[in-house]
Amino acid sequence: MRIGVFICHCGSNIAGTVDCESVAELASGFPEVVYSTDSMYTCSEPGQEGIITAIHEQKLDGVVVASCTPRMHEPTFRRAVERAGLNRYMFEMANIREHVSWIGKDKEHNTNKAADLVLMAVEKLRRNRPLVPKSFETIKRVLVIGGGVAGIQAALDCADGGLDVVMVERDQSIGGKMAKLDKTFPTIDCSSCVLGPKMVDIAQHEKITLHTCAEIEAVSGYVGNFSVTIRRRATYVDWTKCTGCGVCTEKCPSKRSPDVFNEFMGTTTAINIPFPQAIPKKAAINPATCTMIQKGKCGVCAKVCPVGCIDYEQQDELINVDVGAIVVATGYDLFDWHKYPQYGEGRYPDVITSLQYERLLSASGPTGGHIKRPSDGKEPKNVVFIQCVGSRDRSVDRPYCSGFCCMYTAKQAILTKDHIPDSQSYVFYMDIRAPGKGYDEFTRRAMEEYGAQYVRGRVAMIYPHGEQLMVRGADTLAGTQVEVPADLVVLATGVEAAQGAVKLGETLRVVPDQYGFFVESHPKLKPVETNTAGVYLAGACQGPKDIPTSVGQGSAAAAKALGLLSKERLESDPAVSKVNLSRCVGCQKCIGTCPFGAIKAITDRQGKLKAEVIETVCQGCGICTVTCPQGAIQLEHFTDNQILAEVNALCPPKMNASFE
Amino acid sequence: MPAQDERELRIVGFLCNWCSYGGADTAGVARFTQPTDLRIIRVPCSGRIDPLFVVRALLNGADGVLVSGCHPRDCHYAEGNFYARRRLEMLKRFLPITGIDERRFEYTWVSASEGQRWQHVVTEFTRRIHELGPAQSFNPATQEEWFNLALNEASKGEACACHGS
Amino acid sequence: MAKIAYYPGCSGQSTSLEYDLSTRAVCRALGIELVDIEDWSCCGSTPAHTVNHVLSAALSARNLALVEQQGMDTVTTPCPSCLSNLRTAAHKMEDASFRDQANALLDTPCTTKIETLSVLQVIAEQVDAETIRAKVVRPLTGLKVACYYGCIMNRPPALMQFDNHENPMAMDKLMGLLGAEVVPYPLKVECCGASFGVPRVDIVTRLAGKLLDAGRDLDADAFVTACPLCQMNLDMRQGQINTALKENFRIPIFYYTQLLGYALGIDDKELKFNKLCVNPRPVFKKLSELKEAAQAG
Amino acid sequence: MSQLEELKAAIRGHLDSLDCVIGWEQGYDPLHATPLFIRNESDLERLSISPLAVHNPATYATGFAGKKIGMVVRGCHSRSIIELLNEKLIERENVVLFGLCCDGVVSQRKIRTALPADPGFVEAVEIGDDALHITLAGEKTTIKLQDVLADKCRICAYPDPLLADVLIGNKHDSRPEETLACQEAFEAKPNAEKFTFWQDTMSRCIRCYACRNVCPMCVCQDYCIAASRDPLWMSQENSPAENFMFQMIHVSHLTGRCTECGECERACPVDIPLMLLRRYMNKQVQEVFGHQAGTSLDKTPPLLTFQVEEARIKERDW
Repeated sequence: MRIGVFICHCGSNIAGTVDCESVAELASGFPEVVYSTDSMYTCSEPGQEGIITAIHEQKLDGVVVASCTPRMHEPTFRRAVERAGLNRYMFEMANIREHVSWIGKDKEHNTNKAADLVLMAVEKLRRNRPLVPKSFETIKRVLVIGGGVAGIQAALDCADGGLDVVMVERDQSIGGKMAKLDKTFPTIDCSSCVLGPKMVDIAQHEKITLHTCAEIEAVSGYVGNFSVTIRRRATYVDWTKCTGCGVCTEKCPSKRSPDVFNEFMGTTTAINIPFPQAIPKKAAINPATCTMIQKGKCGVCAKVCPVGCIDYEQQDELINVDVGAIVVATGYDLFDWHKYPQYGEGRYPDVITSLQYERLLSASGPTGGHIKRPSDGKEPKNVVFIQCVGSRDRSVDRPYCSGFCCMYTAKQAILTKDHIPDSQSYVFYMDIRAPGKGYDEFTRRAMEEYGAQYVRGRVAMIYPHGEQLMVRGADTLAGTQVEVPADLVVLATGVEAAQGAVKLGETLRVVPDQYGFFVESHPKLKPVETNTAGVYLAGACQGPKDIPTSVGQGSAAAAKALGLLSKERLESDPAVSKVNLSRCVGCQKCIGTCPFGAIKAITDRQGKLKAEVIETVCQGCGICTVTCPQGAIQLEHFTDNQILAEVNALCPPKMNASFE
Repeated sequence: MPAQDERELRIVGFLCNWCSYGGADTAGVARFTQPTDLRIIRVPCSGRIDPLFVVRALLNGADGVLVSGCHPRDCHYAEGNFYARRRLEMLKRFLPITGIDERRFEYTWVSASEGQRWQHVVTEFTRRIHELGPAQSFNPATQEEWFNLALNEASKGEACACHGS
Repeated sequence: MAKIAYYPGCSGQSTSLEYDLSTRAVCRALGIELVDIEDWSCCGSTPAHTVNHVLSAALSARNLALVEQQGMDTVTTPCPSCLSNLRTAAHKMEDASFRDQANALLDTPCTTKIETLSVLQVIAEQVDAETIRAKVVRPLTGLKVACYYGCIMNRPPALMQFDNHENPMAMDKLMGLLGAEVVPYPLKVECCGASFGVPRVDIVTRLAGKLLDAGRDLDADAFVTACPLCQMNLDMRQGQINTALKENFRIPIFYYTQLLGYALGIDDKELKFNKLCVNPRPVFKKLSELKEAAQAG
Repeated sequence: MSQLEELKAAIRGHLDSLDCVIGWEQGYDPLHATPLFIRNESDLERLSISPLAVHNPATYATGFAGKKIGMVVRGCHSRSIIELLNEKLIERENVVLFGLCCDGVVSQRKIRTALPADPGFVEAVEIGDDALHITLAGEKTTIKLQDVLADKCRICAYPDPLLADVLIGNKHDSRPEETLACQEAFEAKPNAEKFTFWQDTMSRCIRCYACRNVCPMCVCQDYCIAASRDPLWMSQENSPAENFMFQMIHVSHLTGRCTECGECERACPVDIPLMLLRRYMNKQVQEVFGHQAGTSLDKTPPLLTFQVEEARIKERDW
C-alpha cells in the first residue's frame, strides 16, 4: 500500500500541546507510509485540497488524518478522499484532539500518544478494503400504527405527500384519547370539533387504507422493504355492508357491556358503535357479552339489520402488507391509580380519573354533559382535583412527570365552574408545570378568574364523611394539614406506556425504556427516529406529550418517512457483517444472537447449512462476529484482523529472541 | 501527564462508538484533564468486543485493559452490551486462575454525555494500574530466560498434584 | 399449635390488664400456647427512641435475647407499640455494626433474628377461619362494630409486613367470623392523639372525638381496638371528649380479644369487661334482645 | 445376562437402522481401549465397556452429520450429547443413545505411576470388581480401581446418562466428592505462582491440538481460529504466550459449553492439567448463570443469550 498521513494542528487546539511536526516525522517511518505531513486546518478547503493533491501526486491508496474525533469530521474526509478517486473506506482517523491535546498538557507524553494513535490508524488502514454500498428499491407505502391524533396527523401528511398509507388501530374507532376529551387547553375549544374533520379525512383519503380492531402480528424485512402481518379481530359484522345506521344498537337486549369509550362510566350494548363521530362508523359485537355468541340465543341484531351484515361466525383475519416505512403512534394508557391505598383503592365510587371526568363533562358522554357524580347522580358542589397521581412518584416506580396533567386539571377546574357556577374546585398540586405557549396564563385564569383553590401539597387520605368524601392533605405553603370536604374527587392520573408497547417494540425491534416508552435515536437531534432505520415515532408512545406536541411529532415523523421514500433507491452502509462461506460450519449461533434478524440460514450447493447476512438489514454492531467461534462472519471495517492489528500496534508481542 | 510517576504504562481501551467514545469526546471538549497512558480503540459496539481481544492485549504485555460501552438498556444496537456484559464478566472472573491480576482488566458503562464520569473512570483505572505496576511479561524477555524456562520444564515431572496420585 | 413466646408489655400489667388477660384466655381457647418471657423488661416504648436509637434497640433486644435463650425464634405481643419497638430493634440489628453497639450494652447479646408478630397476626395467619367459626358459641349476630386499628399497628408497612397499612382488614374479618356486622369504618388507621393524653388533652379530645363521630355516623354499637393507648383514649377519655366537644357519646370500646373471648364462650370474669369505663352492658343487652327476637321469629 | 451382553443385544436390535454405533474395543494392548465403530454383527463382538473404555463418543457425533448413528454413552458423554443437541449441532432423531450407568473410568496417567515400571506393552489385564490385575513382563501387579479412577470420575455428579434411549446398569444414588483438593489448592495460590506455573507449563505445550481435536464441543472442524491466517489471531511461534493464547481461545469458546468430559486433559501428550482451567470456568458459569452445560435439554448456552437485569452480575459502579 501507499499510505499518506496528515497531522492537523487545528490552529493551536492540537499544536498547542502536541508536537505535530514530530508526529508527522515519526509517522513517515510507519509501515507502508510513503507521505507524511502536517497542516494548520486539515478540514479546511485548502487542507482537503492538500489531501487530494497528495493522493494524486503520491499515488496514495490510503489516507490517515490525525485531527479531531471521527464523530465530527470522518464524513468530511471520506468525501474528500472520494473526490480524489479513493474508496471512502480507505481512510482512517486518529483522534488526537479530544483524546490527546485537550485532556493533558505534557507535550512529550501527548506527542508520543499521538504517534501511537497514528500508528494504530495506519495498521488498521493496512487491513482496510474498499467497500461499496448496495442500493435497493423502496416500497412507497407507510404503515401508521395507532389512530390517535399523532397517527392521524402522520397518516394525513404522508398521504398528502403522495405515499400510500396503511393505518392500523387497535380500538374500534380511530381518534384515540383525544376523541374522549371534552375541551382542550389552553383555548377551551371543543376536542371533537378539532379532531372530527381530520378523522373524516382519514376515512375519505384515497391513499389511506384503514384497519381498526386490528393489531400488528409480525414485522420482517428492513428499511424500505418491510413486510407486515396485521391481525384484524372478528367484529361479527360485515363492515363492507354495515352502514352504521345504529338500529342494531337500539334493539340489542344485552345492555350491560362495559363502555370502554366512556371509561366504564356506565354500560352499553353488546353490539355497539362507540360514539357518534366514530370512524369508521360501523357496529361491532363484544363477544364476551353477546348472548348469541355466548349462549346461542338471541340474534336480535341479525333480525333487525336492514342490510344483513351480522355474521356470528366471523373469524380473525390476517392481512399482509408491504411497506417502506413505519410510523409508531401507539400513544399511552393511564396509570392504575388503585395502587395508591390512600385514595381508597376503588372503594369510593366518587373518586374518578381525569379521563372519566372528561366523559362526564362531554355533551356526548354518559350524562349528556351534566356533571353527575357516580354514586348518587347528584351534582357535585365541591370538586377536589389531585394532581400527580402516578407521576413524579418513585414509590410507584413512576418518577417522571406526565407533562400535561397540570394543564388539563386547570381546564377541568374552569369547565367545572362553567357547568356549575356555584361550585368550588380545589387542586392539590406539587408544582405547576405550564411551559407551553399561553399555558401559564391559562392556569392563572383557573385560579384568578375561576376561583379554583390551589393547595400545594400531597393528599394523605380520602375517607367518607356522610355523603361526602373528606380529603385530607398537607398545605406545604401554609405548613398545615387541611381537610376539604368533597362531593367528587378527580385524580389527575399519570401517563404510562400503552399496554402491549413492550411486545410491539420487540416485533418492531424498537427498544422501550424502563417504563415502556420507545427510545428515540437521539434525545435532541433525532427525536422521531429510532435505532431501527425506517421506523419512526410520533406522539406519546415516546414519552408523555400534549396534543400540539403530538401533532408536531406526527408531522415530523411523516416528513422523515416522506424524505426516506422520496429517493428512488436507498443505499445501505457497507460496513456490515459478511460471511466467509468456506469457514462457516452452519452452527447458526450468529442467527440467534443477531438483534436485527439480519442473518438467515441458507443451504449451499453441497446441501450444507450456511449463514448469510441480509446486508440491508444488518446494522453493523458486530455481535455476530464475536459469537462465531470460527471467525467466519466478520464485520466489515471492524474485522478481527483490523482490531487485532490495532492491539498489536499498541502492544507488540514479545517474540522469542532467537527467532528474530 | 501520566497518573503518578513519569513513566507511562500501556493501557488499552476498547470503546463503543455510540456512548463511551462519545463520552471520551465530551470529556475532551470539556477539557477534563486525564492521564495519558490510555490509548483508545474504537469499535461500533461493546458487543463487538471479543474477550479474546482483551486476552491478546494482556498476553502481548498490556499493563491494563479498559472496556467501556453504553449503559445497559441504552445500547445503540439494542442488545450488544447485554451480550458484552456476560462475555466480559466471565473473562474477568476467569482471569484469577491464569495468574493474571484481574484488576488489570475492567469493564464499565459510560454514556456520551458523561464526560466527567469518563474522566473519573480513566483517572481511577490508570491510578489502579500504576499501583499494580508494569505487568510481568508472559513470554521471557531475554534469551537467557528463554533458555532457563526450557531447562526448568525439562527437569519437571508431573505438573500438577492431580496427576501424581 | 406451636409454642410461641409471649411479651405482655407494661400496659398489660396496668391500664390494659383486660387486654392481657383476654389475650391469654383467647389464645388458650384457640390452642395457641403462649410462653411468657422470663424476666422481661420494658421495650422502651416511645421515650427511648427519641433519645437514643442504640439504647432503644438494646432495651428491646434484651427481650429478644431472652426469647433466644428460651429456645424460641418467634415472639408475640398484643401491644402495637411493643410490636413496633421489637420489630424495629430486630431490623436494625441486622446491620452488623449497629448490632455490635447494641449488644455491647447487654449482658446477654442477641445474636439471631427473632421474629415478632402481633397477637392479631398470629390469630389471623395461624388459626384458620373455620376453626374459629366452629368454636363460636355466643355469636355477635346483629352487632354493629367499628374496627379501629390505630396508627402504628401496620406502619411503617415495610417493617410490619402485615395487612394493608391504609385499609387493614384483619380485625374486620375476625369480627365478621364471629357474626358481627362490621361497618366500613373509614378512620381505621387514624391517630387518636396517642401520648398527648397528658400534655395536650385538647388534641386528644379533638382527634379521638373525630374517631367516635365517624363511628356514630355509621351507627356502630361499639368499637373494637387492638391498642392499649387507643382504647384508653377512646374509652377512659370519652367523658372528657363529651365535655370538650359538647357531645354525648356512649360508645363502648372493646379490645378485639374481649369480644372474641365473649363469642368463644369464655367466662366474662376472665375478659374483665368491668375494667371498661364506658358501660358495655347495652351491647350485651342488644345481643340478647336480638337473639330472643331471632328465636321468637 | 451381563451388562455387556445386555448392551450387545440392545445394539444388535438397532444395527440395521443405523449407519454405525460407536463404542470401544481393546486397543494396541490389553491396557488400552480404542473407539470401535460397529457396522455389523462381527464388529459387535469386539465391544468392550470396561473402565479402560474412556473415549467420549460425542467427539465423533458432528462428523456423522446427516447420518443416523448410535453411541454408547456414559454420564459425562451424555452431557456432551445434550449440549450438542441444545446447540442444534446434531439432531435427536439421528442419534440412538445406549446409556451406561458408569462406575468411573481409569486414568492411564495414574496407572502409569502406579505400575512398578514403564508399562510399554502390557501382556494381560484382568478386570476385577474393584481392582485391575495387570501382567507386565511376566509379573502381575494389582491396582485398586479406586486408586486410579480419573479425577473427573471422583467428582462426577452425573454418573448415569442424562439422556438415553436404552439404559444399561443400575442407577447410582451415592454422592461423589464435591471438589478436588488439588484444584482448590491451585486456585488458592497467589497470582504470581499461578502465573509462573502457566508460563512454565505453556513452554511445554507443543501445540499438537490434541486437546482441541478430542474435544466434543470443538465443532469448528478445520476452521479453528488458532490455525487460520484470516482471521489472524495468533502466530505459529512456539512461545508460552502464543501457546497460552491458544488455550485461552479454547477456554473462551467453551464458556458455558464445557461438559467436563476431561478428554482434553487425557489427550494431552505433555500432561498439561487443562481441567484446572475448565473446572474453574465452569464454576464461574455456575455461579453467575446457574448453568451447567449439558445437564438439561433446551437450554441455550449462557453467552448466546442474556437477561436485561442480570441477577448475579454486579454492575461495577465507578
